[in-house]
Amino acid sequence: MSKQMTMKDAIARFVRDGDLVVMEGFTHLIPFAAGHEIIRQKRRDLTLARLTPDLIYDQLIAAGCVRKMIFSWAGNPGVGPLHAFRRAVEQGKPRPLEIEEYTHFGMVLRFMAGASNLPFLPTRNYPGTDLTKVNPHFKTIRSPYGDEELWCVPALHPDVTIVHAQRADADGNTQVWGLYGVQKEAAFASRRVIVSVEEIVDSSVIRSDPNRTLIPGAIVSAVVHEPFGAHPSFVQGGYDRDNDFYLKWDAVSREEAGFQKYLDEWVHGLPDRAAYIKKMGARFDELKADRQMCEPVNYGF
Amino acid sequence: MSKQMTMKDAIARFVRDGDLVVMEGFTHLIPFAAGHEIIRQKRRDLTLARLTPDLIYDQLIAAGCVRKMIFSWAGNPGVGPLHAFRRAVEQGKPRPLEIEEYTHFGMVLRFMAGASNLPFLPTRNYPGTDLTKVNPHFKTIRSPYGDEELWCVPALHPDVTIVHAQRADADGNTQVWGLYGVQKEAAFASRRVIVSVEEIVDSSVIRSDPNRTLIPGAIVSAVVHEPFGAHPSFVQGGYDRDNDFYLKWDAVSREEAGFQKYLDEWVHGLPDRAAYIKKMGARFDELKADRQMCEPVNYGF
Amino acid sequence: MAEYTTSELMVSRAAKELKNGDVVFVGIGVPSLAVNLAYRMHAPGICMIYESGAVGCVPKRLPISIGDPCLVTGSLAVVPMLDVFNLYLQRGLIDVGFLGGAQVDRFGNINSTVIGDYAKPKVRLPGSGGACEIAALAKKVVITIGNSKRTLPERVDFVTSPGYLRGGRERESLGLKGGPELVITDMGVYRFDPETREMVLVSMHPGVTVQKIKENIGWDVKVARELTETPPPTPEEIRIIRDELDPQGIFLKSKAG
Amino acid sequence: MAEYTTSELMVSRAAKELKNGDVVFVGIGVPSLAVNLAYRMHAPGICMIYESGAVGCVPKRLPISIGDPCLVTGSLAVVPMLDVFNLYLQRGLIDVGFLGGAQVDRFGNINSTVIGDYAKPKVRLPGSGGACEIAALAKKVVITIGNSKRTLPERVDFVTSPGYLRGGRERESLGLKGGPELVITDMGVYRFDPETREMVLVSMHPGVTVQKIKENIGWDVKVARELTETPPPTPEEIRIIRDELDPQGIFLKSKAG
Repeated sequence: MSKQMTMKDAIARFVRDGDLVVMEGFTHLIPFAAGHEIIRQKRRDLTLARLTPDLIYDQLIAAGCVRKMIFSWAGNPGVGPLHAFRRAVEQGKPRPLEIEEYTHFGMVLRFMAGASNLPFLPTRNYPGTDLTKVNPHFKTIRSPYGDEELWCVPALHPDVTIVHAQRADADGNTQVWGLYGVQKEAAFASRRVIVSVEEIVDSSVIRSDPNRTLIPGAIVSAVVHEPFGAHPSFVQGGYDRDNDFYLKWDAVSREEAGFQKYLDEWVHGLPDRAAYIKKMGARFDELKADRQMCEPVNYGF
Repeated sequence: MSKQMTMKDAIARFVRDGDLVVMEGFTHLIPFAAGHEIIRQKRRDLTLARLTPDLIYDQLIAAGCVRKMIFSWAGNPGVGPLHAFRRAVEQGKPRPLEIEEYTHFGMVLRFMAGASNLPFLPTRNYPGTDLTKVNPHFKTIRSPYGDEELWCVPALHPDVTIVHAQRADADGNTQVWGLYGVQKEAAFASRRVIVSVEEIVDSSVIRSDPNRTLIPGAIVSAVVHEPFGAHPSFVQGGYDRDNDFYLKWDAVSREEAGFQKYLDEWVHGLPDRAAYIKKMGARFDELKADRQMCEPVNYGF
Repeated sequence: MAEYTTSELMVSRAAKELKNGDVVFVGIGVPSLAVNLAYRMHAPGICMIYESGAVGCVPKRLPISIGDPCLVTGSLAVVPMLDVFNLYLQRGLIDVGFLGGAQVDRFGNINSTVIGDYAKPKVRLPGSGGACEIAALAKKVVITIGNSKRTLPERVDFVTSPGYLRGGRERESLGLKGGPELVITDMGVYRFDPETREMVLVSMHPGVTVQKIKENIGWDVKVARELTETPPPTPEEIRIIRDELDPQGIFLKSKAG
Repeated sequence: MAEYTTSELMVSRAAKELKNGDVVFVGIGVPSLAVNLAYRMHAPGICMIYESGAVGCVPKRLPISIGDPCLVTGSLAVVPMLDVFNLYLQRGLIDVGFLGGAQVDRFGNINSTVIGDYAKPKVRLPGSGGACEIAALAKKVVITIGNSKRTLPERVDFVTSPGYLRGGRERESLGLKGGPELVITDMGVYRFDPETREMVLVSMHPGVTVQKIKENIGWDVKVARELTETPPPTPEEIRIIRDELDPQGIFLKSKAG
């Protein structure tokens, strides 16, 4: 049955104060529309997990939604630091931020362990790094084959995972192409899953190419039709990454006041993504992707 | 650079007596042409690993190529037993066959552990089964988080893995759609990889849909252009599974003599797959797949 | 009332175990027919998963193997087997798994590995395939098997797929959830006692007697206080099975009448 | 001889470390420029992998993030990050990994986590990202960093990515292979002593003196017996860098002359 609803309803129903929330998408398909709605609905005491907090989590920190962050790389890619994150960690402003730090590999394994209902997964990574000294969640085990010692990371079980994708049907069968990141693992690890998409399609479109389905409807709680829902991140085949936005963000967010001004104007000041698109105006035409279609394949027998 | 060569050359160069050989493909894309060439080149003392030995390994056993088999389900799907396998295990005819037995999940994890260069992988499977009593390679480990006990299987590292696919470029960048089985994990776990394909395509075709690439050229030793190389198995979008062949195989292979007669006529009696196709004649027209193309997607930005 | 075969009755009974929306791990033969019957009758929202990696299948013909191309064409998703076992089965997404075997014992343990000694087998069977993990990790398991002293011994020669092991709390004590819920044979239907975890006869197919059951099972089987008769397949069910699901009678060879 | 910037020299020098056919884990900035320069000069068979999952990339523009869409379009493969780390990096497929950081010490350990105490940082840096696993699991690592007492201290404040730790055999004793091979700064090039695993100055850029190096490094650095001058970029290399790789000068802002 259809799980389609508005972003407002999806966040209201499935994201709660104090939740462990994951909004994934590695550079690609970052669910900014969902993040803004969480800010508008004033969720509090969230623990956020993500490989790269990126601007989306920096905005949630500045908006006062976040108690703790679990991450592996906290920067503005190719540009500089995340200023709200640094203010919170270095000066405890506006409030202290608890952090739990891994590496990309470690975060991916935490999601995969959670998705597989395993307590942990092992890796050959981590000998010699100081990370294992400051994060007690890293533990070692001895292999029962030979006796090598391996480092382990524990499973991560989000209360809710939110991902953005190119298309899904109303039941939540979701297809992605381009960078996969860890969306699949994060979704399967999670108790609830919200998917926002550029396009809601008939199931026949999904069924025409079943190998492209990344997340099955069976684990999806809500499907939201949210065009341009990833901006300033990008959607392969949809719109380009807004690199100017990321470059200019450094100045916008450097001072607490400027950061709040942005949130007032672009988040609190707008009712939803539709209004955001309207306000962005012609910018989205410039970002629109060129056409470079793949060779179709035959699924017949 | 191009790695394209004939099946004869690929087997001669990369499959050696005593090797641990994997020919994967779960029902789909079973590399029968490669199996027949290994029989023709009279490889001996092979250890064969595969989830479902299927007819391909039963033929290698009857041909005297095999010393040991590592597997999880040894039958003719939907039809009955593998007769050469049963003769070897029950009566030691033509020679005894050493076996090492897992379950599908266990075999998949063995390949994934090998592909990930880990000594083992854990699972919640196996409490209570007698398999762990007859196979000493199953070992337990205590989770460093809480203290649940989990069963583990050891990494599998084939000397050579052989897979069949729809298409690859001459460098070995290989694309598959339809059932994936464990080809990717088996290939990455292996020291050498032979890929046979229905079609050699220009790299531009591969590059038009990079998410479809299952095996990268970086790990491929040889690429063989082998149309109908999977028959009597099937190729999604190419040709149907030859279910009649599988049904009739039961009678063909029930007696040692009949089995040898088949090998003489269809393997030893033929120089290569081209001759096999010629001999099959009109049958391949009947098996040819209908056209059911997927919706193409846009990779532009 | 329409004539029907015992197999058709078993298919019809197994189909009744499936609820709309269930995620079902499907095997070949009776399980496949039962799931497809439920899909056409009362459970259009059922999600069929095959261990080959096909999810949400809508097979246009009866698959004779669990990896048939007809399971892929038009399916909702095709995933690597690593995902089938890690992300679907071990993750706990599978509501119902169907299993068969050469032997099922008093506590629902299944043998599909060997008859006789493992090292010197009388009969070497195919082995587990995905059966062991389905028995261990699915939320509930439905078993179909013939009813005879050979197929239903007190103790299986080899535990390929764990049921309740030696009964009582042993399965739970090893950290396993779920377990077999129902055994459907060609003579009757069995459930498991919530305390002893022993198979209990709960219904008999039309024309079968308790005596006949007792003569065809390897231990002194307990009989439920309210023993019912297994409802026969409806004419509509028979029509779907014969005309739509198995028109060539590949799995249900002996037609009635 | 053509004018060039120090950054252009670093890019040119780093490119020379890449052989045709190498599988290279690429980062943003100098590494990305170096790999793309090698690809256009002497290593057309190079395979670029980005931790975002793009393999065999042919970027039509300079990516400003490691997840830029131009890395996907026309690439040979796009894979889940789980595969990038398990099947490519941990599996041992990566020949060369490029790393930078805020600090690199005497034994090639890299800090990109914090300046000062971890619990009360003076400066909080982005953290490891994929750097720790690249340093631990790639066959060889090439480091680029500025040459100053601040960036090259005797001991990093925090070991984000392991080099040779405290030198000698410590890295091997922990089961790690590979390790840093080369450090390229804005003043010179360093290698690691095979015994002590300590950074040794092996070449200086044109115009740089040993004294200047010693004034801009956090310990009494050893100098190789045959100290050479770093070869400057050729006019062709400079042309490619300026006209093809970074036309807007995003990473190499200060043009020479």
